[in-house]
Amino acid sequence: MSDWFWIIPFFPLAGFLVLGLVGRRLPVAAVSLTACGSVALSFVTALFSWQALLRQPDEARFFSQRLFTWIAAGNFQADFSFGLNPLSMVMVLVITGVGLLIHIYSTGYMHGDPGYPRFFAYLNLFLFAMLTLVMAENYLLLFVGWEGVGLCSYLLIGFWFEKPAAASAGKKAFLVNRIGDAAFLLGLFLLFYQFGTLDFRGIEHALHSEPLHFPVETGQIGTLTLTALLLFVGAVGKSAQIPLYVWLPDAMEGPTPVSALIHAATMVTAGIYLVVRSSALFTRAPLAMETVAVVGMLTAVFAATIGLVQRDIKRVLAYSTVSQLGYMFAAVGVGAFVGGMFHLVTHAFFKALLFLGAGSVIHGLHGEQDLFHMGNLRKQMPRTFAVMLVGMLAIAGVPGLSGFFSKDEILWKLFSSGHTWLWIAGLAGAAMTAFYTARLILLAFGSRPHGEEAHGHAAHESPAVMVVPLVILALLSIAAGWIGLPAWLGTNHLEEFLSPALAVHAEGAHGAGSHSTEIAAAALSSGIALLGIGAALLFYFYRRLDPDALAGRFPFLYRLLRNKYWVDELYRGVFVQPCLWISRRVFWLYWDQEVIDGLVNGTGRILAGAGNILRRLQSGSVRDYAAWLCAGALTVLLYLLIV
Amino acid sequence: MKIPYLLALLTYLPAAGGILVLLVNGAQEKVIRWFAFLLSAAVFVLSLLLVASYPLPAAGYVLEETLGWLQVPQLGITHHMGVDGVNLFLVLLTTFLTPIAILSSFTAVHRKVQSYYALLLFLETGMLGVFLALDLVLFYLFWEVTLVPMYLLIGIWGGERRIYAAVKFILYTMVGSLLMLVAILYLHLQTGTGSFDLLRIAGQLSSGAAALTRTQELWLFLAFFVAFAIKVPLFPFHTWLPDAHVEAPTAGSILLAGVLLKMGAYGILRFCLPLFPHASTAFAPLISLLAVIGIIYGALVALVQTDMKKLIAYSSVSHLGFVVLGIFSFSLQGLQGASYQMLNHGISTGALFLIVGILYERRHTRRIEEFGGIARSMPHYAAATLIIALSSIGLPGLNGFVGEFLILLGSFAKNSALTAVAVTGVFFSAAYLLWMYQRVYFGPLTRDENRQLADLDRREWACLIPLILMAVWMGIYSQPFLQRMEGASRNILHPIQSNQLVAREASPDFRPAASPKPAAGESRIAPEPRSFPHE
Amino acid sequence: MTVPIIYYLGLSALLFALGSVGLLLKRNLLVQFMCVELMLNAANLAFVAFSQGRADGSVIVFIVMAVAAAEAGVGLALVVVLFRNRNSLDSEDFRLMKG
Amino acid sequence: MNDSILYWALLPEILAGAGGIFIVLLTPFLRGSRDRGSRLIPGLTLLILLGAMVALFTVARDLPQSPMKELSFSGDTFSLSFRFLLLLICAVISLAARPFLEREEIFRGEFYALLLFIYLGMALLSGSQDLLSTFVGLEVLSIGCYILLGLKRSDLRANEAAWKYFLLGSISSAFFLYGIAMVFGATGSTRYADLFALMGSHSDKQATLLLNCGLALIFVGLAFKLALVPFHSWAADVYEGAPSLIVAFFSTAPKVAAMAALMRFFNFHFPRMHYSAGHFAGWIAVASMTLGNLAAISQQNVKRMLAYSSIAHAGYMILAIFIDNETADTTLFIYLLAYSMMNLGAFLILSLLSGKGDLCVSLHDLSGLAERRPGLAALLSLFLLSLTGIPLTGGFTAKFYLFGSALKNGLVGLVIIAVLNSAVSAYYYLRPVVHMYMKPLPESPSPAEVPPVPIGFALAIGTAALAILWLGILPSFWLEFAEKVNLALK
Repeated sequence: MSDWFWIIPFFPLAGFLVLGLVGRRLPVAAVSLTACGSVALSFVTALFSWQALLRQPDEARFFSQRLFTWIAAGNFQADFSFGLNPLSMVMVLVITGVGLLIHIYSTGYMHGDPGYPRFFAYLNLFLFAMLTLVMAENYLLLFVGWEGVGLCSYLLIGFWFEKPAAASAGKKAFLVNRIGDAAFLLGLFLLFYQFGTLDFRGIEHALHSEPLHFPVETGQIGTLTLTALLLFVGAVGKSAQIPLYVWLPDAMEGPTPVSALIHAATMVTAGIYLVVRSSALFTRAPLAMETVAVVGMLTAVFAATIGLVQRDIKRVLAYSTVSQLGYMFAAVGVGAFVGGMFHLVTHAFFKALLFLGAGSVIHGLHGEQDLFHMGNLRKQMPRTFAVMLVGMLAIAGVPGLSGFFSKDEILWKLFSSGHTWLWIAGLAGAAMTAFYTARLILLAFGSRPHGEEAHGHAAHESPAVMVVPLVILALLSIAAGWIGLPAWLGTNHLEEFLSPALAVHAEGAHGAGSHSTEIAAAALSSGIALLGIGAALLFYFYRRLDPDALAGRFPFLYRLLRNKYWVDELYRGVFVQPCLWISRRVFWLYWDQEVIDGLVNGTGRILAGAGNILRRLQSGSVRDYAAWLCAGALTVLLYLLIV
Repeated sequence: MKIPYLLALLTYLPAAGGILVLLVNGAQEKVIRWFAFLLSAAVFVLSLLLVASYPLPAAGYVLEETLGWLQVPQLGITHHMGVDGVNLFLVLLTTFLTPIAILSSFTAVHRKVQSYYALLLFLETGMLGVFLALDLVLFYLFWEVTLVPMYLLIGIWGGERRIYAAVKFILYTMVGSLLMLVAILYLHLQTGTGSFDLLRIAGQLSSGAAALTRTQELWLFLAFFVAFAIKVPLFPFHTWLPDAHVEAPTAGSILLAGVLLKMGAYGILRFCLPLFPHASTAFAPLISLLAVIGIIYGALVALVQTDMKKLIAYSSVSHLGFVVLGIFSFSLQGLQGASYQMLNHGISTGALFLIVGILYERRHTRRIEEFGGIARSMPHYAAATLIIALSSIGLPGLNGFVGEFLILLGSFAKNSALTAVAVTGVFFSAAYLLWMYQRVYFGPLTRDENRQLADLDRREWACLIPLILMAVWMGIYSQPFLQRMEGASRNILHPIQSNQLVAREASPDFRPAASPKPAAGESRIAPEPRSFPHE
Repeated sequence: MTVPIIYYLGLSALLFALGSVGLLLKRNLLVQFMCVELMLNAANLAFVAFSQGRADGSVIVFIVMAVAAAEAGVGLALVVVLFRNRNSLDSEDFRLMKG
Repeated sequence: MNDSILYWALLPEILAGAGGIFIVLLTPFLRGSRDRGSRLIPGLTLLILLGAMVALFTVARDLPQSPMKELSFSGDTFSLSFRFLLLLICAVISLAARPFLEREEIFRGEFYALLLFIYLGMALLSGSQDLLSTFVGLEVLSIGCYILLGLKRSDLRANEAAWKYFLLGSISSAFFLYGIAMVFGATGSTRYADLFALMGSHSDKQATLLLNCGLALIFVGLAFKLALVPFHSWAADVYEGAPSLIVAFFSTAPKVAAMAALMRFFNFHFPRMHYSAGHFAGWIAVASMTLGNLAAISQQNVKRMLAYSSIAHAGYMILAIFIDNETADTTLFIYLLAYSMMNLGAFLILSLLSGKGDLCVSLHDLSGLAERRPGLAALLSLFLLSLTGIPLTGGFTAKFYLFGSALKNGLVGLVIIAVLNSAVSAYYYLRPVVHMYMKPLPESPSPAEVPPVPIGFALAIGTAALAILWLGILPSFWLEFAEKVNLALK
């Protein structure tokens, strides 16, 4: 298997080619089979590879396979080479596993859509790109996957391209990501000129073996810090952090399985993966690490506040995703790489679950997405309700479920590494997370107040092909936490598995702190989570508190949150519109057409005008001509006499 | 297989075909266009022999020939042609695009068919001659000769403002090239070889047997460069391009964007750098700045265009800015990237013009606002467009990325701040193309006339598929191209680098390679000294 | 006694200038024609002056006279044609072409 | 020097002169154009011209290659090449003349005789080494031209053109003559060789002054024939008014002859004039190019446009006269060859297109010509492109050679101005092309139907086109030919 592991991405690629080229002519069943089958093959191969990897001794846990040289010029070389190490293995498993479930789910969800084969073609292409991203052996190939997933995101968000909002959201996603990509590219250049290569292992090797050349840049902004920051900007774009998060909520225009797969479980975590993969670099740039942590936590809280008041079920989840990604960044920012990855994994399960559940709701309600138009779904969609409840409890951090362990580890690492403020913010964010997810469940599935007419009555439960993946994801949401138990409860298998890939550099972040403090902190965070749920219950279940009254008390705050801090409007007003205006008025109409073309045409006009003046000298009268002749002769004479 | 006088045969075969086309009975339209197409296809096959016979690794000219009876010994003009890594693929690009351009005209052109195809074939001869000529005057001859067919193509088969565009095109480019002619003559006299042979003149200059004063070199460089810069077109010499493109017929646009613009960049590579290394170095900062302005400027102006062809035309300004930036980075990566980007631009922009042409044939408008939602009525067409647009955007895995990446990588070492600005071009190129794509292809089908649009037919597929395949191939497996370009690029850089060596050694901040390169299949050439970029 | 050459030359220059000024001022075709003849003869006078005592100069003068006569023939013929066509001898009537 | 060789050298001219006289004597016995005898005249003329050409090359073998400075007429290779060019032009004209003359209803045998006489004058001009014979040559040429111009008696415009040219030409002859007188006064001789010898020995300030004035006026006389600024004023009106075929002759042959005379006088014999005169010629060149090109830009009448263009071309050519190196005469010959062929071609086609009385010669009349007469349109385009100096045409070779020679002489600034002028000229040369190819046929008034091309015209235009292409694509032959001329100098 160690020779053949590189084939993992190529199953979905084959699926894409088949579906993309002849998908329209295939029967639906064949399309579904191709789509799911290719992913299943990938997943199985990934499982075998995992086993093969586990059989290796710790220090030799990597596979690598160079397929061919992609670009080589002078001393630069980038290969098409795939590799697996524990870190990418985890990602591959998550991607293929969750991907498989979502493919299966989609066969139900997208049933009857005229673009059915196209959808699966894109989805397969996405998996290929995502697997390329995580299995790449160098930054440039990673960038191929990085852009590839962006492309698929674009295509899938705009899947229903006839909806102007969808088309526009897809474009927005692509463009906002491109801003990050530009920085990413610059980061790559810096990497190349420092290390002479873009291979992960080459760079890691250099960082380890030449500590004098590449010291830890404490208290200064050196080149390593700059590089790390540029890479991080790329990650910010892909993982929807402040200030580039704006595309993710809009991305909800895509079909819901897309939101689950791309905009929750896999693609958006690519940024985290990048930072963790570059951990050797980041640990040498403390300032960059701090930036990562602060941006991450800011985003976590910021997005959570917006999530509190959203009405669209998918938007709530979208802001939640932004927020949870923020947590992951905060974790890796303080050096808790394992913690970040842990949350990434658990988040992949429960957020996919929540999205798919939401999709099931939307599917059941024939496209209704407004929470306030829902209600009473508990009865019509009991299984959906059950699994979404699991997902909600997991994300809220109720003890015992996966979200609890992973979030708790992050909060603990924040605390133990001395980032007290970040820790407090994290707690606040956790409370809000619990609140808005509980709110979502209660609004959608709970009973309606004031006898409001809800759409619930028309709902129906989704078919088994959609429910089964939900159940599996629910089980995973419950159990996935157990791979990373905190020290006071058991063994952190994930850390053990990952540490060869992260090597030693994560150690520095392991702060002091006894088991008792750790338990206390865990208790505090679970208490906070329960508090959030409780508040939601008070608002939306027991109706002891009136959310409208609260909004009325703080009208500005409410409007601020409702309108998402007017960030989109700000960007539009400050960047987009002026840019268009300048391009049109100043560059095109003024500079190009007035100045340059004016010069060009003006030269012509001046010459023609001069010609016309000269023409007028030609009066037609022979006497004038004679005068010219004589004057000319005189001039010649004078010139020869004088000079 | 060895064919005597292969290069001359390649060059003149299309023209001979063009004359034949003029001689047949004009009423036989079908015969004419198939003849033109098959002939140009045959030329393409013939040109593949160049690659087949290309040894690896090769540094110099792998194929050189002189044609005795076409020379003018009295003036020192030789009919010297040659192929090396720099022009090999440009020749192939020409022979590759010409059949496609011809094929694309089958249904678009029904007026004066004879002259049309004859002119296209003459144009091919001119373009091939420009790329192959190794004699300054021969180069100039072909350079000027390409003007006339293109001028007529725009002027006769063009759109409404075709006359203005055609006249602007020819005058703009002629002002530049006439000054180049003076420079060619002057250089010839100064070097005193009695010959216009590029290799002899360059040899004289580099061996020190003939020397130019600094002033002379600067002026000569400028005279050459302005001619090339207009052709490229480099900001601010670019305003002829949008007009010419908008008015030109589809095939004209394909060849104009695909090949003719490359002639400028190629000229810089082939003449400016080797002949005037000092002046090139002296002007490099200014030119790089203009290139970067062009990148951003072209992209921004493209963003607000309402005519699709104009949008693509301005995008060419942006893309070619990358090429110039790469060339003036004086690094191997930059140079190879620029050479590569020329091919990419030829393929992707040529294809974009083809695509617009296909739509124009159906709707007779190119205004973006006239469309919307045509991905519904023409799904295949939309898919093909998307791939090409992505290639133009520079999506990794497609051809555009490889070139842009290498260019930026190369130029980053020389001027990281400027490169950082140039990198934003990556964002803007996505912005204008995707926005256009959104407005034309996405959204609801609002207009009735767009509802019934026919999707691609077989002939149109036949035009597009080769381009798409090339875009993918060159994006994934660039080695066959880059390997062949490397030796020649090194040769071009040699005089410049020996000129810069002094400055480079003075730089104290020099870090050695940190890690050994991973084992590679090909024999790599010893790494060049790497210096850390200075901010 | 010989008249100093400078007098001849002065006269010749005067005649030449007179001819050219006449050309500029006079509108009558015939007068214009005569002015030209004047200029030619002024030149001839200069020749005569310069060829004082030299045979070949005088020969030249005869040749020039022959040539001038030929020219006069053509010129007068042209005047006749112009007059026939336009019934005018005013040179300002012949300004069909200009610019 | 053996006298017999001298006469031998004049064999072509003797042939032409005898032929001319024969035709003159023949015509009274013929009854107008209907007469069979008069139909023979064009063929006879052509035969004479070809015979002269053969004679020219036959005698060439026995001639010394250097100028025979002591003679008034030197049949050296320099004059030989120019006489060849003159004969070529005359032959082309005589080919096309009959259909033209018949169309205009002015067919007379005297036309051909005049052609031969004018050739005589021009040949004299090209080889003359004595101011007197130069003057005679010039006058023979001029008087012949006056008659040619006045040939179309009924056309008022042609009359006006003839009168203008006659009057101004006479003035310039007067200047020329006065110049000769002054030179004669200063040196006591009219022979170039003597002048040259005397100039070196002169320390007399007055004489030098006189000499300089004389030279200046001689220059004026020749510059008038070349229509150099400021002696250009006749050109536009005459070109416009005269019948196209006459203009075709008129814009080429006399210029060739006058250029040859200028070359011989100023370049061969007065190289020391170079400095100040060269400077002055520079100004004149710049003025001619610029005025010619600028004034041509907005012309609607194609003939008039070409008139200004020929002023500009004279400006380029004058550079060659003042090139102080061994390529000067080669350059001049190549340029004149190209210039006369493309001008001949352009005017001949215009003559065909413009119909009887030369009425349709505006740009508008050319609109859509490519639809009606693709062949004529293509040929006219060829000539216009050649005038522009687009490669693969003779115009390019000529300009290339000229600019190269001028640069060799260090005239960088002048060459740059010339080149920029060429760019400007491209604009107006392309305008007829635009009209022919890019504009639709005018709806009303419907354009005059162009009759089928008479064979004579076809041959004449074909000759010109062939020469242009030959010179443009494979110039070696002509360069070699012209460089043999070169030996005459050294």
